[in-house]
This record gives sequence, structure tokens and C-alpha cells, in this order.
Amino acid sequence: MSAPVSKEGDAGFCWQRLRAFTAARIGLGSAGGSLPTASLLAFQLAHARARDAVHLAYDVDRMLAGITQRGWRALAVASAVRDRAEYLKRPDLGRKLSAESRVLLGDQQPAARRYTLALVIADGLSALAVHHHALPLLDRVVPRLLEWGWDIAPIVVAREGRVALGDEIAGLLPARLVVMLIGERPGLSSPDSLGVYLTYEPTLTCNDAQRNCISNIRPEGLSYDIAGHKLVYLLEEVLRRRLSGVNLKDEFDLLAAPTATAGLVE
Amino acid sequence: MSAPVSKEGDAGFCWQRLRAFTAARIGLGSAGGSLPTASLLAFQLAHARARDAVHLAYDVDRMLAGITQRGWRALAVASAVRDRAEYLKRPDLGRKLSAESRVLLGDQQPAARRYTLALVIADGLSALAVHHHALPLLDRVVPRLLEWGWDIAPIVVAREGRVALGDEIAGLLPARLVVMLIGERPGLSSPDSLGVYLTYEPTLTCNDAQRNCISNIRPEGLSYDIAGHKLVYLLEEVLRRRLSGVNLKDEFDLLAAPTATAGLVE
Amino acid sequence: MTTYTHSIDGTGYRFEGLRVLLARASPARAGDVLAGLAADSARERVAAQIALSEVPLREFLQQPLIAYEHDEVTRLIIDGHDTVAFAPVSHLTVGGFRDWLLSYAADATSLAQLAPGLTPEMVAAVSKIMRIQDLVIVAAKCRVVTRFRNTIGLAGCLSTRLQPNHPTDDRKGIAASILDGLLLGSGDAVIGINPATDSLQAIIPLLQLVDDVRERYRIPTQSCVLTHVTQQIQAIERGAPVDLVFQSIAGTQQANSSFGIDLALLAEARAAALSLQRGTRGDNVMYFETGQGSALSANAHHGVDQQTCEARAYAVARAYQPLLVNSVVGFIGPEYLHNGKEIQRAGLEDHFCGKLLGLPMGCDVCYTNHAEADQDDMDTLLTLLGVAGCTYIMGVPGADDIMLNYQSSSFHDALYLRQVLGLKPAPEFQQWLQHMGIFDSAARVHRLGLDHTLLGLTGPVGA
Amino acid sequence: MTTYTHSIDGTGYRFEGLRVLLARASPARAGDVLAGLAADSARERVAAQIALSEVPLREFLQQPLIAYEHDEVTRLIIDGHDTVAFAPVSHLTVGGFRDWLLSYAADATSLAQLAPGLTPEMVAAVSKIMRIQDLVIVAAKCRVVTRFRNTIGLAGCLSTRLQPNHPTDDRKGIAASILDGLLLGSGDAVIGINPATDSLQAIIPLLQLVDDVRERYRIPTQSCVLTHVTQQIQAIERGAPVDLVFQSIAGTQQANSSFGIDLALLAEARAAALSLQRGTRGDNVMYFETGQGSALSANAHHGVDQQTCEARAYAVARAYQPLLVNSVVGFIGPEYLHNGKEIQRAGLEDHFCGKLLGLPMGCDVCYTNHAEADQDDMDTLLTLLGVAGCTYIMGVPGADDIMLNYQSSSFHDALYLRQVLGLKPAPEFQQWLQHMGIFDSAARVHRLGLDHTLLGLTGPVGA
Ligand code: B12
Ligand code: B12
Repeated sequence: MSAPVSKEGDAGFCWQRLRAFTAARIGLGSAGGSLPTASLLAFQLAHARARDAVHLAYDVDRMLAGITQRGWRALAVASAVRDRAEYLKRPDLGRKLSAESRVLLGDQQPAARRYTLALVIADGLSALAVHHHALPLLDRVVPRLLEWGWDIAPIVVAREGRVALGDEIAGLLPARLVVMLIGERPGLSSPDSLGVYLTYEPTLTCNDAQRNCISNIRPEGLSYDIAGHKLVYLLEEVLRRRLSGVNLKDEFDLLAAPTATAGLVE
Repeated sequence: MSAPVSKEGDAGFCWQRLRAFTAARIGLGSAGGSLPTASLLAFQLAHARARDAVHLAYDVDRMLAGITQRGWRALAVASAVRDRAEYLKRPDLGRKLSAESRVLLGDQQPAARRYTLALVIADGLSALAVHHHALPLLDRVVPRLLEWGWDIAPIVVAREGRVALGDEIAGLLPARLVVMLIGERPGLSSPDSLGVYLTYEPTLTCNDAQRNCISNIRPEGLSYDIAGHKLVYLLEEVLRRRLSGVNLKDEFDLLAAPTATAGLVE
Repeated sequence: MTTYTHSIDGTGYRFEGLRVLLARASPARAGDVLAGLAADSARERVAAQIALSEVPLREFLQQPLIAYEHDEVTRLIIDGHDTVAFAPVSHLTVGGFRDWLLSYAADATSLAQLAPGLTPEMVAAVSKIMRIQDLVIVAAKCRVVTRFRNTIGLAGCLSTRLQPNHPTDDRKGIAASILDGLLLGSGDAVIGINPATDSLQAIIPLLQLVDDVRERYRIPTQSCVLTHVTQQIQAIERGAPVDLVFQSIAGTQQANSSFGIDLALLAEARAAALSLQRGTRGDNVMYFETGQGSALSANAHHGVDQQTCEARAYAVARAYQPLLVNSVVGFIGPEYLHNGKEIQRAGLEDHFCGKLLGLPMGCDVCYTNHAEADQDDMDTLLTLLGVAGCTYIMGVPGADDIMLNYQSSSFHDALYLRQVLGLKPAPEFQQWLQHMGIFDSAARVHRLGLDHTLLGLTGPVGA
Repeated sequence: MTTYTHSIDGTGYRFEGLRVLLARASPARAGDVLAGLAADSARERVAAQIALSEVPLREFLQQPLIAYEHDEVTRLIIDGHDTVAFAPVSHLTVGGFRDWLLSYAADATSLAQLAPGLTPEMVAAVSKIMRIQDLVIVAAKCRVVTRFRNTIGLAGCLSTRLQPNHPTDDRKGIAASILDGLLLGSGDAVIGINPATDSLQAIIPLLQLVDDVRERYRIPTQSCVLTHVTQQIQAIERGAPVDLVFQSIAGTQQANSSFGIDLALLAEARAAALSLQRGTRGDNVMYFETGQGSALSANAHHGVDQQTCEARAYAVARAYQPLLVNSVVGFIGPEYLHNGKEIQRAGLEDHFCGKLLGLPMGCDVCYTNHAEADQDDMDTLLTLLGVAGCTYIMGVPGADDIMLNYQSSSFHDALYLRQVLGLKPAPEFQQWLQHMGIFDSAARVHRLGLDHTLLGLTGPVGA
């Protein structure tokens, strides 16, 4: 009886070479038309790992320490969600601040002053993502903005947050623009992918059409450098055109990125 | 467009007449080859009801009152199960007495004396079944046995019990023979069906091959009269042949039942 | 005892012996948790599956799960193993065996030749590293054909057991249910009654009833009264018309003994049934039922997981060349299979294991009211089994068994499955149905007129 | 507002208006619980289902769930309703409609004629009183055929969207995944890339890449880059090779507006795509995706249950004669569909509703890692959909979308389904696969030699 599984060699083609270009599960071979045992079990293991990533707790203290270490101010808040199980079931609560957090933020500064930018780092669906990538990304963005004289609010570290939680936070700080750094749902091959969402003039009735998004930020995805450039570019565009969302087309050219220097509004 | 459902009339046959003989869901008609809407929804409702029957709590006090009213002695015990959810998951615990119940039963009488018969009434999977049928059945059995001078232990009312719980109870009382009256799992059309299990010389290592069973006791199933006769017959046979279970064939003839009077052993 | 190990992200997992390895590699289910055998985490389960995938099939012959000396089922498995049939896969590991089963080389012919070379432990092991689609696609390739008065298990066929139970074994009530089933095309696998009572006086009239109906309408099928096997032997001795002999069986000697049976008794029963020579197309005279959890329920599982125990029951079954075998998968209750998902997976595992071992495997697609399951779950399992080429399912009026107190598949369910998958009953029975004007050639039901001859069925009985 | 009532065992249940009645009659799911719309108990649900079964279909035309004045989707539904097509069922209640759908009279022809007469609310309503098997058997009778460069939806066919996503839209990485998919027979519905980034500069090269591959190997299929519709319109303006225009759509005006779209924009997009005249077999140029929960997620559900909102999205879709529509059923997450069971039921409901409304309905058989689901659940849904005659499924390398972070169906999954159900790709594509030596005539994959021409696909790109 011949070997039942057609492996890489069988197709006579070097999948190994192609794997350099993608983490996708290509060239798995087949047993009949089905997935061979080795690939199947590798998949099951990845699933067990990804499930764990969803439930990993947000290390808020470490995040706060990381921020203050950089000489930036930080604040910790929480959404109205009690625990991870509730987070998964109640996105509505993940979009609202807890009562204490609302008080805390309201007390921050006289309502007259308005920051240009609020930065929020929320665990979202992958604490791992923000543990790994939030600060490296901000390192490419914040110093530049500060250099340019942007008025940035203390960075808010938000536990059990959803994207729209940023709207309430920005309203209370208050700030004209909010950038939410949030853990995207963990994939089988990407437990730690970071997403960034921008909203201009956020209010409680905002919808997603009014936001822009930069996604898949992690070393194996969009690099810190490109993501940082993109974010700075978008921030400038937003302030310049006084809008965010579908009507703001991202004209950022990947190749031209490092040299892009659009005019500063504030 | 013609009526899509073939109902009773369509088959030109009087299912109504046949339904007098069975509660089975016969003659439902069909829509194409499928169940018509009315039958489908009736089924769904029955399912909702049957689920409730499983979770109905055992009214131990009423049961005890019913027994003592008849001038018989009664005892209440519980299995090692905490609640209904655990009952469904842990049949092993439903076969063991709780620590307190074990003490209670152990204290009942000097170990030297041995009853001929222990009667146990357990909720099993349908408290409704024992609420409705346990005492009416015993009314057909106990007076007769007492008349014949049987030495019957106080009747044990057992909460969250499985069939094999009777073995431990009989061992503690102690008794030579145990009869377990227990709620069978509720069916869609029979939420209150009572089962009776007999075991001769029960021990903790008994298995089901050593028991006999009378099943489906309820007015729409096996009547109290016939079930009672059958039980008395079996009890006599068991004592006469000194065994229960597969090797004791039930030669009880349904028609001859009311007149059967086999010799009394004790 | 061999220790199997695998580590994941620095955590090492150890499994002492094949019994533990198999149990930890089992997809999650209530009964294994109850028995304290299940993996503690998804990672431990995957570690066990990976370790298991590397075990050579041969090892299952060398390390019986339950001692040869103490268990006659183990002896049956080991002594009856066909090494010649086994040869083509004897060099494979469990993982390699899965790949082979899925390969195009594994077809109806090669799988049938392989069957006697497989042990229940091997098929249980490979099932544990298979997904639902694997269980379906491999089972669909198997063909097992058996015969008594008709031909069961041909490609493109789905048979049904007509199950007309009644809580007092009332003959009129049972006849009414049989009529309903026949008019909806059910009953080619067997017309099989579970009697509520255990006495010979009650079951002989039932055997007579079905036999009369069958003779009168010349229905090409067989009958059975599913009482304890010892009763059926007695019924045969008294000259009752017994077609098939039924018995519930389990995968360990001790569990079988709690059912009041052993292998010798089954052999005796088969000999008795054969002696009547009632089959016209073949002599498959036995009918067995099984179900995950029965061994554990009798505390007779010896630390073996419930799915492996179940597969061992199939080794018992195949020793007696049955016409029909089925797993009553959701019948016992949630302590063994908690919800629809567990019932579905178990049903497909059982069907797969039975088919691989060469059995005419059907399934009682069912649940009880104390389980977390509903009709949607049953429709799902039913459809999956249809695609997997299941030999037969049950046919119960309106899916509601008013005596056994559980929900099985209905006559309508079988019509559904036949319609969506283009399946037909056993050819002899399909012909009869067409002849009687009940089905058209596409296995669709006709509406019958007032004067249909079958409507007389309950006449003499019901009058 | 009409009050609907039903009582059970002495308890009366009241439902204020169709919106509440539909919501309470819905099979249990997380999103309706989240929205506070679900029935409190199984009995209440059955009461609502019984009451709903008695509602005349006509009532859905008279009582829009969301006000005509405030919602353009409602206007589309009411204004576009075809009363002539509706006539054959206009006298029926929801329950009677279910019976009719199951009857032999409802076949491919009569169902196709009926489609323009049905509103999403009618089909959502009837789906709520249908079991899984009903959803399967009725959908299996529907035939919806569409064309662009090949023919999608013929009987006996199952197509796949090849989905070669990459987290940085790397052209080499994407080409590698396309090659893998083609070698496993995937891609006849569309080769459709979700770009990670939103910029025109990123997506035009992707459009170019797929077009090159398609032209070079003369693959009879179409391509799509699933960015926001406004970007695709711009790409068309800049002369990029756009075959299909994609957009996510929802069932209320407000939800669509949270997606940054309205009906006029979709019409504009369609006109732009048609202007290119790239289709060779037909001019179905749109591709839509939907999914239960999207309206609620945008807080734009107006108290309508998620499954009914979803069906309303299909009314949007059918106004633009799409080549492809699919529900990304398990994509959003457990807050809307908690586990495998909920995902399965929702997938079948969506497929059923879409097909009844006359759409070329596919399904993204999928789940996320925060849901209580696994590959077994997907195999189950996949198989059920195959039996239900699903138009197409996704093809993702190894089922793992490394950009969208979820598990969808794999190239292998499609091969499984084709093998067990005897299904083939679109005929033009099947012919191409055979011509290229990738498939044999039974849609089985061949092993390819070193010299296979397709292996050059990544050559210039990957070099
Ligand atoms: C569930 C069930 C089973 C399960 C039991 C496993 C389990 N853990 O539950 C399985 C599938 C293994 C089974 C097997 C058999 N059963 Co059974 N079973 C039932 C059923 C449907 C429900 C029982 C119930 O609700 N019990 C109540 C709960 C609370 O009790 P429990 O402690 O959880 O469960 C125990 C009892 O159910 C007992 N039990 C189950 N069946 C039988 C049969 C006999 C004869 C005895 C003594 C005990 C017994 O075993 C369980 C574990 O200890 C009844 C039908 C009914 N309407 O009651 C038939 C029923 C009791 N069984 C019956 C029969 C005939 C059998 C078999 C002998 C069939 C055969 N030919 O092999 C076998 C072997 C039984 C044995 N000796 O072990 C008959 C008994 C007829 C009679 N009057 O004697 C019944 C009435 C159904 C029928 N008419 O066919 N059974
Ligand atoms: C889930 C999801 C959705 C869901 C959102 C519903 C929900 N409740 O989650 C649905 C299916 C509705 C959706 C729709 C769309 N999405 Co989307 N979506 C995602 C996904 C897979 C995961 C997001 C996540 O994990 N968020 C983290 C959690 C914690 O946040 P949350 O608060 O629970 O969820 C919010 C965000 O996910 C947000 N959101 C989701 N998608 C998008 C897209 C844009 C442009 C914006 C601003 C916000 C947004 O909506 C949710 C509710 O507020 C990402 C891919 C990824 N790897 O992240 C793509 C992604 C974010 N979506 C994308 C796109 C393009 C869209 C669409 C515009 C597609 C279309 N052509 O219509 C639409 C419309 C979006 C909108 N304006 O509302 C792109 C964005 C590309 C970019 N860089 O701008 C991504 C990166 C995927 C992709 N490459 O195609 N999406």
C-alpha cells in the first residue's frame, strides 16, 4: 500500500519557499481530499492556544508603569463589565465606563480646556496584543506629536474595553480626537494582533462609519514603523479635513510613507 | 394551490378510532413527507412541559404524611446528591446515601433483626410519578402483605435517589428484599411514569441482572391493580425461589392475575 | 505499562498506559468526566491526541486494555484477530492509519477486506483524532450488506426499524402504530417491539401479532420483540414465530454480566434462531443494541473511556453475524452524553467504529428529556448520519416513544432523509411499498384512498 | 399595534405587535438575549411560535416592523413587493405557509416564481417555526442561478470563494495562497481578497495581481477586493480591473449608514461595475456579505430580532442582482451567536431565507476563538449546508484566516463536501480543473508533477 498522504515533495513544489511570504497554512498536502493528521493536530493545538489568549488578563499595572517610565502621564479606567465572561456576552457594557471610572475622568481637568488627542489602550479581545505592541507603536507616534506641540491627554489604560469606549473617554477628558489601541480578536496564527481606531469629535452616538482603522499591527503583520507613520498621517489628515471615517480616504502611499510630512493644523 | 397537508380525512381512515388504543402520535398527516405545522408545535410544547417535569422538586413532607396517614411508619433519607443539577450529572452519588442518612438508618433497630421487606419511594427522574402513583400502588400491596404477616420495614422516602440506592438502604435497615418505587424519566406524553425494581438479598455490589422490574405504572399505562398483583406475585416468587433477576422468569399471566395465590414463604 | 508523553509550550504531559492515553485523547463528554478519565484541559487533550497519533497500531494487540485472563471480550478480540487481513495497515501508527482511511486507496473493497484485521481499540483510537467530517467520509465509503427476508445496507439505501411500542403492550395500540409506520414507508430493517413487561405470556402474543400482519400483507421484512435474550430462547422453545433475536450488549464481560448475559448465551440464542430457518434471503438472525455509558453505568468499565468500551461491544456483535446493530446513542441520558453536541459526535463515532469493524450499523438518533438537546440536534445528527451512509434509523410515531420515554426519529424523519439524499428503503421493501401504492418510485408518500387494503390491518385487531 | 396572545396550561402570554412576536418566537440565541428581546422560557417561546403560526402572511405587508417613513429598507421591501407573485400564498398563515413549502407542490419552479412575492419578514417568520430539517429540505428545493464569467448555482454544484488574505497585503503571500487554493480546486465563485489596509494604493495592485493570474491561466472565474464600496468605485474610476463590487450590508437604514453606505451608493457602485462590461456569461456584478448581529452591534436594530434584521438585509441584496451573497454567520462573535449550535441554526436560517428570497446564497461557515465552537461544529454546519444545496462556501488555506482572525472553511473542506455529496464546481471551472489536470472527472484531486504549469504562478511574483 502506498503512502496515503501527499506531502510537499509530492507536488514536486517547494512550499517551503512560499512559506517565507505568508504564515497562511498553505501546502498542507492531503490524505485523499482531506487534511493529513499532522496538519489536523497542529490546528487543534493552535486552537487550544488561541482560546487561552482570549482569556488572558490585562496587566494594567505593567502598562501604567511602561507609560510613566516614558515620562508620559497615565490613567487607569475600566468599562462597566465585571469579568471576562461578561465581556464576551455584553459588548454594550464594554462600551460604557464603570461608574467610578466616569467620576475619575470627570475630575481630571477643568471642562474649559480640551485636549487635541486622547490615547486609549484597551485590552479588547487580546490583552496579549496590547502587552506586546501598544507601547512600541506609541514610541513611534507620541514623541513626534509632542515635538510638534500636540496637546495630548494622559494616556488612558482601559480594562475590558470595546472600540466605542473611547468615545465616552474622549468626551470626559475632553478631547477632540480619540485613538483607541485595542487587542483584535486572536486568530489561530496571530494571538496578538493590535488594531487602532481613530475618531474625530467622538460623541456617544458615534457609529463606525465615523472612524478609521489601522489593523493587523504586529511584527508578522503591519510593522510598528509603517503603522506609526500611517497613524501620524491619518491624525494630520483628520485634523486638517475636520472629519474621520468613510469620507476620509486613506491616500497614504506605502512606499512614500517614511517621507510624508503634511502640514500641521494645531 | 391545493391544501398542502394531508390530514386524517385524506387517508380516508379514522385515526380517531385508533387513537383510543394508543397515546402514540399516530395519523399526524404530512406536508410533503414532513410533519405538519400543528403537530410540530404540539411536539415542541410537550417538550417544554417534559423538561419542567424533570426539574420538579420532590414533596417529601406530603409523601411522609401520606404514609403515616395510612398507619404505616416512614423515614426520610437523601442520597449524597446536593441538588437537581448534580443529580443529573452524578448518578454515582444518587446511588449512595448522604452521611446523615446513613447514620439515621443505622440507628433504626438492633442489627440482629432483619426485615423481610424494605420499601423505598425515590423521586428518580420524575417526582411527579411518585407523587401521583406511589401510594395508590402501595395501597394494593402493603395491606395484603401485612395481612399475610410480612415483616415490613418503615417505608423509606428517598430524595434524589437512583435505583441502586435501595441496596444500601436495605443493607442498613437491614432487610432481605428491597422494592424501589422510582420515577422513570419523563416522556413527552408521560411525565409521570412509575417504575418498580425488586432485589433479593441486596448488597453494595449488586448489579441490574439481579433485579426485576415492573415498568410504566400509571393510569394510561400499567394500572395500579395489575401492577400491584404483579408485584405481590413477584415478591412471593422471589422469596420462594430465593433469587431475583434474569434467572427469575416472570410467569405471571396477565389474565390469570387477579386469581393468582401462590404459597406464602414467611 | 508504557508511558506516553508529549509536551506543549514547555509543559510535559504523561499518560500511563494505553487506557489512560485513549481516555485523555477522547473529545470531551460527560461520562468520561463522571468516570474521572477525561483530560483536564484542551491542551492536555491535544497532547494526548498527538501522542496517540504516534502509537503503532500493533501496540493495541500487545497491550490489551482489560486483562486477557479476566475478560472474555478481550479474549474474543485477541483470539479472533485476523493477522492476514491486518497486514496492509500493520506498519502504520494511529495517525498514519487515519491518513490511509481518508486516502482514495481506502474504498469499499479494501475497507471490507481490512475489517477482520481491526480491533475495536484500533478503531476507537483513530476515531479520537478524527473530526466529524472524517468520521462521515470514511463511514460513507464502507459497505456492509446483510440479509434475512430482505437486503439491508446496499448503496443508496436507508432502512428503518418500525418501533410501535405501547406502555401496556396493548395489541390494538401496537397494531395502530404499525399501520401508521407502514403507511409512511417504515419497517424494512425490522418491525421491533420493546415489550413493557417481561413475561413470556406477554411477548408471545406480540410475536404472533407482527407475524400475522407480515404474512397477511406479504411484507418483505422481519420482526423482533426486544425482551431479554433468555425470554426469546424460551419463546423459540415454545414454538413462537421468532425472526430475529435481540439483546443489549456491552464492551466488557462484567457489563454484559450486569445485563444477565455472556458470550455463550448469545451463541446459544443464535443457534436457536438459526434452527427455525425463517430467513428467506439470508441467515443474519441477530439484532444488537449498544450505547456509550452502559459499562460505566454498571460500574464495569475498568478505567476504559466510554467510547472505547462502546467499540468493544461491536467486537461482541460481529462474532454473531447480526442483521442489525445500532447504538441507542442519546438513550441513557446526560450523565454520559450531556447535550446535543456530545450526542452527535458520539453517534457518528459509533457509526464509524461499527462500520469499520464490518457491522451493519444503524443509529437510534435520540435524546431524553433530562438531556440538553432538542429536535434541532436530532435533525442535525440524522442528516450527518444519512450522509455517512448509516444503515438504518428508528421509526417511532411522531418521534415520541410513549413506553421507553424518550424521543427517537419519526417515520417523517426517514422520509425527510430519503428526500434530501435520494435514498430508498431496502429494494424488496421499496418494491412492496410501490406495489401497495404507498410510495412512488422516488420514495415519496402517496395519499391513500379509503379502500386501501392495509387499512384493514387494524380491523380484526381493532374491532 | 395588534396584540397577539396564546395561553398554555392556564398561563396567558401576550405579545405586543409583530416585532415582539417574531422576537419571542425566535429559537434561543445570544444576540436576542443581549438585546432584551428573547423569550424568557421555553414555554413562552412555544406560545409565541403557536401565535405566530396563526398570523396571516398578509399582515406582514400591513404592519411594517420599522416605520416606512424612517427606513429606506422598509420602503424598498414594501414598494418592491410583487403582489402577483404573492397571490398563490396570499391566503395562508405563517403555519400554512410552512406546510406549503414542505409540500411536494413547492418545487424549484414554483418557489422561483414565488420569490418576488415574499418579503424578508415572511420568510423570517416561517423560519422561526421550522426545524433544522425543514430549513434544509426547503432550501434544497430552491434553485438560483447567476453568471459572470461562469455559472453559479446549478443543481449538483458547490462553488467556493478563494480567500487568500494576508496581514500586510503582501502580493507574494497572497499569490502563494491563490496557488494553493487553485491546486485544491478552489475559486470558482470568486477569488476575493480582504485587504488589510484601506488605501487605494494598496488595493489596486491586488486587483491587478488577481487579474493577471486569471488571464494568464485563462481561469473561468471572477475577482474581487473586499474593501469599502466607495474605494471600489474610485478604483473603477482609475481604470483598475474590477470584476465584482463587494459590500457588507445590513437590514436597516441606520445599520447601513454605520457601514457608511445607503441604497443609492449601492446603485451607483453597480452602475460603475456594469459599465466595465467585464462579465462574459452574464452581468451579475455584485457581491454582498451579511451576518446576524450587525444591526444590533451598531445599535440600529429598532427592537427587531437579529434573524429578522438579517433577512431584511437580503431584501437589500436582491435589489442589485448579485452574483454572490453570503452570511458570515459565526464571524462577528459569541455576543450574537454563542456556540456551535447557535451558529449552525443561524447559518441554516440565513441560507434558507436568502434562497427563498431568490438569492445565490452561500455561507461563510466560521467561528472565532472567543466563541464556544470548534471544527466539529463547522464540519456539521458544512455538511448540513451541503445537503441544503448551499451555493458556495469559503476556501481559506487550512481554514485559518491569518488577517481576519477567525476560522472559516478550508480548501479541503470543499473537497470533503464534494466527495460525500457528489458535488462539482461550476461547470466551466470544473472543465478548467480537469483540463489543467488538477481534478479528475469525479472532482478528486490529482497529485501534480514538478512541471505543472500552474506552479509558475508564483514564479514571477515570488522570484
Ligand atoms: C434507561 C434504561 C436502560 C439503560 C440503563 C442504564 C442507565 N444508566 O440508565 C440501558 C440501556 C443500559 C438498559 C438496558 C436494558 N434494559 Co432498560 N430501560 C431503561 C428505561 C428506558 C428508563 C429507566 C429509568 O428511567 N430508570 C429510572 C432511573 C432514575 O433509574 P436509574 O437508577 O438511573 O437507572 C437504573 C435503571 O434504569 C436500571 N434498569 C434499566 N433497565 C433495566 C431493566 C431491568 C430488567 C432492570 C432490572 C433494571 C434496569 O438500570 C439503571 C442503572 O442501575 C426503562 C423504561 C422506562 N420507562 O422506565 C427501560 C427498561 C427498564 N429496560 C428494560 C429492559 C428489558 C432492558 C434490558 C434487559 C434489555 C435487554 N434485552 O438487554 C437491558 C438490560 C438491563 C439490565 N439488566 O441492566 C425494560 C424492563 C422490562 C421489565 N419489565 O423487566 C424497560 C421497562 C424497557 C422495556 N420495556 O424494554 N435500560
Ligand atoms: C469584527 C469585524 C467586523 C464586524 C464588526 C461588528 C462587531 N461587533 O464586531 C463587521 C462584520 C460588522 C465588520 C464590518 C466591516 N468591516 Co470589519 N472587521 C472586523 C474584524 C474581523 C475584527 C475586529 C476586532 O477584533 N475588533 C476588536 C474588538 C474588541 O472591537 P469591538 O469594539 O468589539 O468591535 C468594533 C470594531 O471591530 C469595529 N469595526 C469592525 N470593522 C470595522 C471597520 C472599520 C473601517 C471601522 C472604522 C471599524 C470597524 O466595529 C465593532 C463595533 O463597534 C477586523 C479584522 C481585524 N483583524 O481586526 C475587521 C476590519 C476592522 N473590518 C474592516 C472593514 C473594511 C469592514 C467594512 C468596512 C467592510 C465593508 N466593505 O463593508 C465593514 C463596515 C465596518 C463599519 N464601518 O462598521 C477592515 C478595516 C480595514 C481598514 N484598515 O480600514 C478590517 C481590518 C478587516 C479587513 N481588512 O477587511 N467588521
